[in-house]
Amino acid sequence: MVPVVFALAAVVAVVFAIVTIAHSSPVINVLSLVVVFFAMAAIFALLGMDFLAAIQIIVYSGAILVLFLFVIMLLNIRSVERLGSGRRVQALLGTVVAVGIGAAALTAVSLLTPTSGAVYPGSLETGTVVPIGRALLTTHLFAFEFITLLLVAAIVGAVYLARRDP
Amino acid sequence: MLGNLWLIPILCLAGAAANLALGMLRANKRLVSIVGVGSVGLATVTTFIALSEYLGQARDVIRETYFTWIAAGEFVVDASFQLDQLSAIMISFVTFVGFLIHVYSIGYMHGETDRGYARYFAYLNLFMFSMLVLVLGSNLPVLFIGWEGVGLCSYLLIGYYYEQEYCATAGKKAFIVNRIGDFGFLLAIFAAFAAFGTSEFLGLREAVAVDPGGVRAAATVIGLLLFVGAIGKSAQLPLYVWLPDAMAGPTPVSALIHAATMVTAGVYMVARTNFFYQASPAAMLTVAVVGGLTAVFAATIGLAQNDIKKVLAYSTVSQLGYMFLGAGVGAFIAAIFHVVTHAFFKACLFLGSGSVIHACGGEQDMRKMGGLRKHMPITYWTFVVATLAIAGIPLFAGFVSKDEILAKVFAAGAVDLNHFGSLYTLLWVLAVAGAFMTAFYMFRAVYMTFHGEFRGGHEAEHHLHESPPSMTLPLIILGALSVVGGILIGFPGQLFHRPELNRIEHFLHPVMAPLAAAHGEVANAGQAAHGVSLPTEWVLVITSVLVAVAGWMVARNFYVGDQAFAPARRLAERFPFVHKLLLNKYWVDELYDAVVVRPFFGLARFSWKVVDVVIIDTVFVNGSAFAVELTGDFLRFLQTGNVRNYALSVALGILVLAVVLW
Amino acid sequence: MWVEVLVIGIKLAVVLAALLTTVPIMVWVERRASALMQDRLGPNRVGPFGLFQPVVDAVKLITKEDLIPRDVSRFLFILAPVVALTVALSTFIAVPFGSDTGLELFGHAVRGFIVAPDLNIGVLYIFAIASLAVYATVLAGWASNNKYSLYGGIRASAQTISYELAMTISVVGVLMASSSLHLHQVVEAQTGTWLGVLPRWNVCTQLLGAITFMVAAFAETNRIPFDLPEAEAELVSGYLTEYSSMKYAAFFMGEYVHMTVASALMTVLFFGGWTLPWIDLAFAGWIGGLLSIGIFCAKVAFFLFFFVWVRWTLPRFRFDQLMALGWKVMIPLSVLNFLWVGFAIAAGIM
Amino acid sequence: MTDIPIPHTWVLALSAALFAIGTLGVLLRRNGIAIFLSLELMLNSANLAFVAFAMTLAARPDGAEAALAGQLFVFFVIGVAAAEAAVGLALFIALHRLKGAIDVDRVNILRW
Repeated sequence: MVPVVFALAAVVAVVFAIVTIAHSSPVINVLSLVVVFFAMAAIFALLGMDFLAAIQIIVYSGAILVLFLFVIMLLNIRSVERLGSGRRVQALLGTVVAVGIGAAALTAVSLLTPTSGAVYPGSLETGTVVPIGRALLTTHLFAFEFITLLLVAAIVGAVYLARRDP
Repeated sequence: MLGNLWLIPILCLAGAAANLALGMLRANKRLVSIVGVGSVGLATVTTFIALSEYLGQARDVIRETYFTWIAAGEFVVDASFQLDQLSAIMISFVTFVGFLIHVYSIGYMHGETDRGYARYFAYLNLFMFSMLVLVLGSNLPVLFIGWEGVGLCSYLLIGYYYEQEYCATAGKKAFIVNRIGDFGFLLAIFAAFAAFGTSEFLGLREAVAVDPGGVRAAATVIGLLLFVGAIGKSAQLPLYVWLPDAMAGPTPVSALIHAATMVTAGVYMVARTNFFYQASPAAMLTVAVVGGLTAVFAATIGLAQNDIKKVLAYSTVSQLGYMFLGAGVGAFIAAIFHVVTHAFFKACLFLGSGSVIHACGGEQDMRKMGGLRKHMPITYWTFVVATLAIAGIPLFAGFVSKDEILAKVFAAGAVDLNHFGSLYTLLWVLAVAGAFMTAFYMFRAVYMTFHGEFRGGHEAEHHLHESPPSMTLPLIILGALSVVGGILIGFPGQLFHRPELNRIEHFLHPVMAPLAAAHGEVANAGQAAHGVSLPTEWVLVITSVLVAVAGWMVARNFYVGDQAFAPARRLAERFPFVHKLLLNKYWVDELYDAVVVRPFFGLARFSWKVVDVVIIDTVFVNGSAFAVELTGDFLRFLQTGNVRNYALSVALGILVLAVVLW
Repeated sequence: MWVEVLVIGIKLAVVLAALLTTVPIMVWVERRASALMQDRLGPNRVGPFGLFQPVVDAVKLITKEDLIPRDVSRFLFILAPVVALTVALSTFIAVPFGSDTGLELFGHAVRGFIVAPDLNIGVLYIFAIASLAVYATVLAGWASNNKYSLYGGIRASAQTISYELAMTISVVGVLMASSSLHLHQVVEAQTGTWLGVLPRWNVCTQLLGAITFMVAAFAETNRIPFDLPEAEAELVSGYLTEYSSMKYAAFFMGEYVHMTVASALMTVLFFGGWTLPWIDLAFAGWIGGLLSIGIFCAKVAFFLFFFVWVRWTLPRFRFDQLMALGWKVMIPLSVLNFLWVGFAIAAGIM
Repeated sequence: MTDIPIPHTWVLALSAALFAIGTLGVLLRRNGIAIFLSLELMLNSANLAFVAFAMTLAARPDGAEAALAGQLFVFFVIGVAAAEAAVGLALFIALHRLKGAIDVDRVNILRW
């Protein structure tokens, strides 16, 4: 049963990913990306990483994409050009490269020997929140603090860039 | 004083440094002369104290090492001085003659500016320092230091009147020609080290003495290379051209450097490294041949010179030829003896000519002089005495030493030294001819300047006056030495069965001792002399005296009396070509100019025009710039400015990387 | 396997029924309470005390013509109300109604009427779904293709992002106290007394957290002090301008369900869920279960009334005041709160 | 230790597919927002890869700690993505003010 759910989520993710990049209306793109994130969250949950799934939804689709929507509405971008319009050569080359990268990655994956994974020990009962929380504040404390630094810098940068000159 | 020989050269150096400083401070002449002459005087005193101590004690060689100068792997050279019989003689006459010339310079350089005066004395002291280092050095590199020092000072002093163009060029010429010689000398040092692993004279001597036959090849190479250095420094054929031009310097300089000391450095060096030459007959022969040829060649040019200093210059070159001839036949002691006596009478001649020029207001052309006997009696008499000595008139210094050399050359010929007997005999004949010519042109000079009427115009005549005592005193002393020096130092006792009278022979014997195991073939002319019977020796003496007197009479006939100069003019008309040849010094300068200088400039211009301009500038410098510009243009095509292109190239990069890494 | 599904199905049906019935009641309460506060009568024609007024309203909304303006992006326009309602309703599966008294339904433990008992991320699930609520208003604002609703949408997105932050941080304090994400454990942690006299409810131990959570809850549900997205005066009811009849009703119901969820959270997190202040009831069997649900529903009702009460007393915030309050006041206070909780736990007071 | 029947190669394949689609989107779209969305997609595909490997590591006896690290990395990637989105969008606002539209082709002065 689990592989079926995974397959379903995967298909949904791929289809809506294509809609995200193909559709001409930015809002539709954002919404399809929300759906992709939902599918990814479902996959995370399937793999036993429920805290990660929750965070994925809260942070990604709950905050970042809302930010996108905010900007789209602020700039009132109704609808934009179709996929691959504008410089034809660029588009052609782009597709070739993208497909190339995809193919390369897929062949690389196909070479791997498939090994089935396992849920993080004990996460079925207590969930992965406790171990992640503890790891964040002990072994990975430096990275955790550094990310805060990064975010502050980003915020200051964003405010400065977007600010209409005083 | 024996413990620290370094005091002698350092005193002169101190004098030089002090004078340089005084020059800058524009001190007055009196102070400069005190410092200059004083320092050399002190050096002379210390030298004689050291000599007395040296003679008092038994050891032949005293070696003092001060510090390790170069320590590069096994090539270790330490700054050390060596006092043995040979260097004792050298430092004695160098300091003594040098001191006299310093005294003479006070009077002669009186007319210079304060700065020039101080500069002159500084360079002269520096020269004394270098000469003493050269002479006292116990190994080839220290000798080379002195060698270069004297070269430098000769350049500085020749170019003393640097305002005049030809003085500066003369200085330059002297220096460059010397450098050519030094090149050979350097190679010799390297060869010596390579072959024998040391550059100390004692060490080299033992290394050669151990197996003279075996090291013949190395000895020949080193001997020849050293001789190249000697040719450059002591103005032998073919590198003699700089000495006549060196007369552009002040006369005391010519006296000190270009007569007494520096030019004899070559002879000293050959004498010091006699073991190389004894070990290789070929090298000895070359020395003899070059010496003999130079002697005759320079003498012929001297015949036709009208500038008094040029005459003396060519006579110096010819006398040096004699010294090398002596060394070439193995008579190193005779060569050194001639160096000493030559220093006395040649210095006296030069100083005499200096006071003549001083009196005639700088005029050097003998045709504009004459009848100076009445005005300058002391200069006249000392000049005549020195001329008698150089011409080889019996009992005078020149006669004793030159006759010794001629005897040894004849002996070498007779005993068929190293199977080159016939060559040595030929050289003896040339030497005798040279002696005749020497006598002739020296007396010609005497008669043209001092006898007959003054040909230099009336107002010059009024200025004619005897030089001040500071100039005449050294003349008198040197004159006396020219007379007494020869007999005192090396009276030819063997002629009278009393060889011990020949003091210099015994004194220098340990240094010049022939290499013992020379397995017969290599004989030292010194030994050979015994092979020549006594009567032949007397015959030799008589012939050389007759030749000298003949030269004197011919000169008297040519230039004295009512039709003075007529016979000379007639001879000149009869052999116009020969006259022109001699007058123009065989066009040697022009020859060198054409053969060496011009092609060299051509090469320089070629390397400038072709190599530098074409190859380096256009091909490399501009070429690379062009290449950079080319690639720049190509790359600019990639910078489209379109953000998406960049994204594309990044992605392309990732793809390529993925494929490549995989 | 099918029994579990059946049990969950029944629980879902019960919860949905309860929620949907609260909406008309709330409408009535809202209209009556606001009338009383403004010293007027309010609806009293239809049925005793106007009780059937909400039914009449519902009939009105349903029968109205379902109008879709011409140059509106149709798909998004229809999607918005659907999202609003589904998101609101789906947050309830993690909320426990009563204590777990070992009741069984068809041989399967009911576990205190919580719909999804072993959802071990509990509160996080609720926040995740709540954070999607904003899409409804934003899409509505964007889809109706007119300036006012566009501005309504923009304001809504800005407001929810800022206050979502404050709400999450204030809840952290509660989770620290109960050291578990399960709301069930949260309630258990609030039994007994604190410092001797006060009930161990989180509102007592971390008052600041409770206040910030309350304010943030108002902002999340776009209720009066924070109802700028549909501010009648300026934006002609903001993102709702183009909506009518059924879609408008959906939004309306969504809003009220959000209010009930907020008040339910309020009671569970800060007011001790089904525990009474000083009395320690040992719930057992059916009666115990029902009693706990009764207490829980009483508290939720009180908060619902509190919402209505606040709505008709406080004036609306200006937008910059709203943002300033959100970032400069609420977030620092909530951080302060969970620092206090941390300190208290470390010092052993908690 | 309940193991998950999904082999990690499937997850990786999905991640590769999403990455390719994301790259396609970035290279082909002219509108800034679309480019950013596809970028987020690429980042998420990276997250997926992390999760896939974290999952396999969890299966190994000694791999628990490494699996945790895998999950943590996803957090940091999300953090970075958030920061990047913030700055990017601010950039686009400024760009919009400057050029009137977020058409990336108009940004063409980044040239030597």
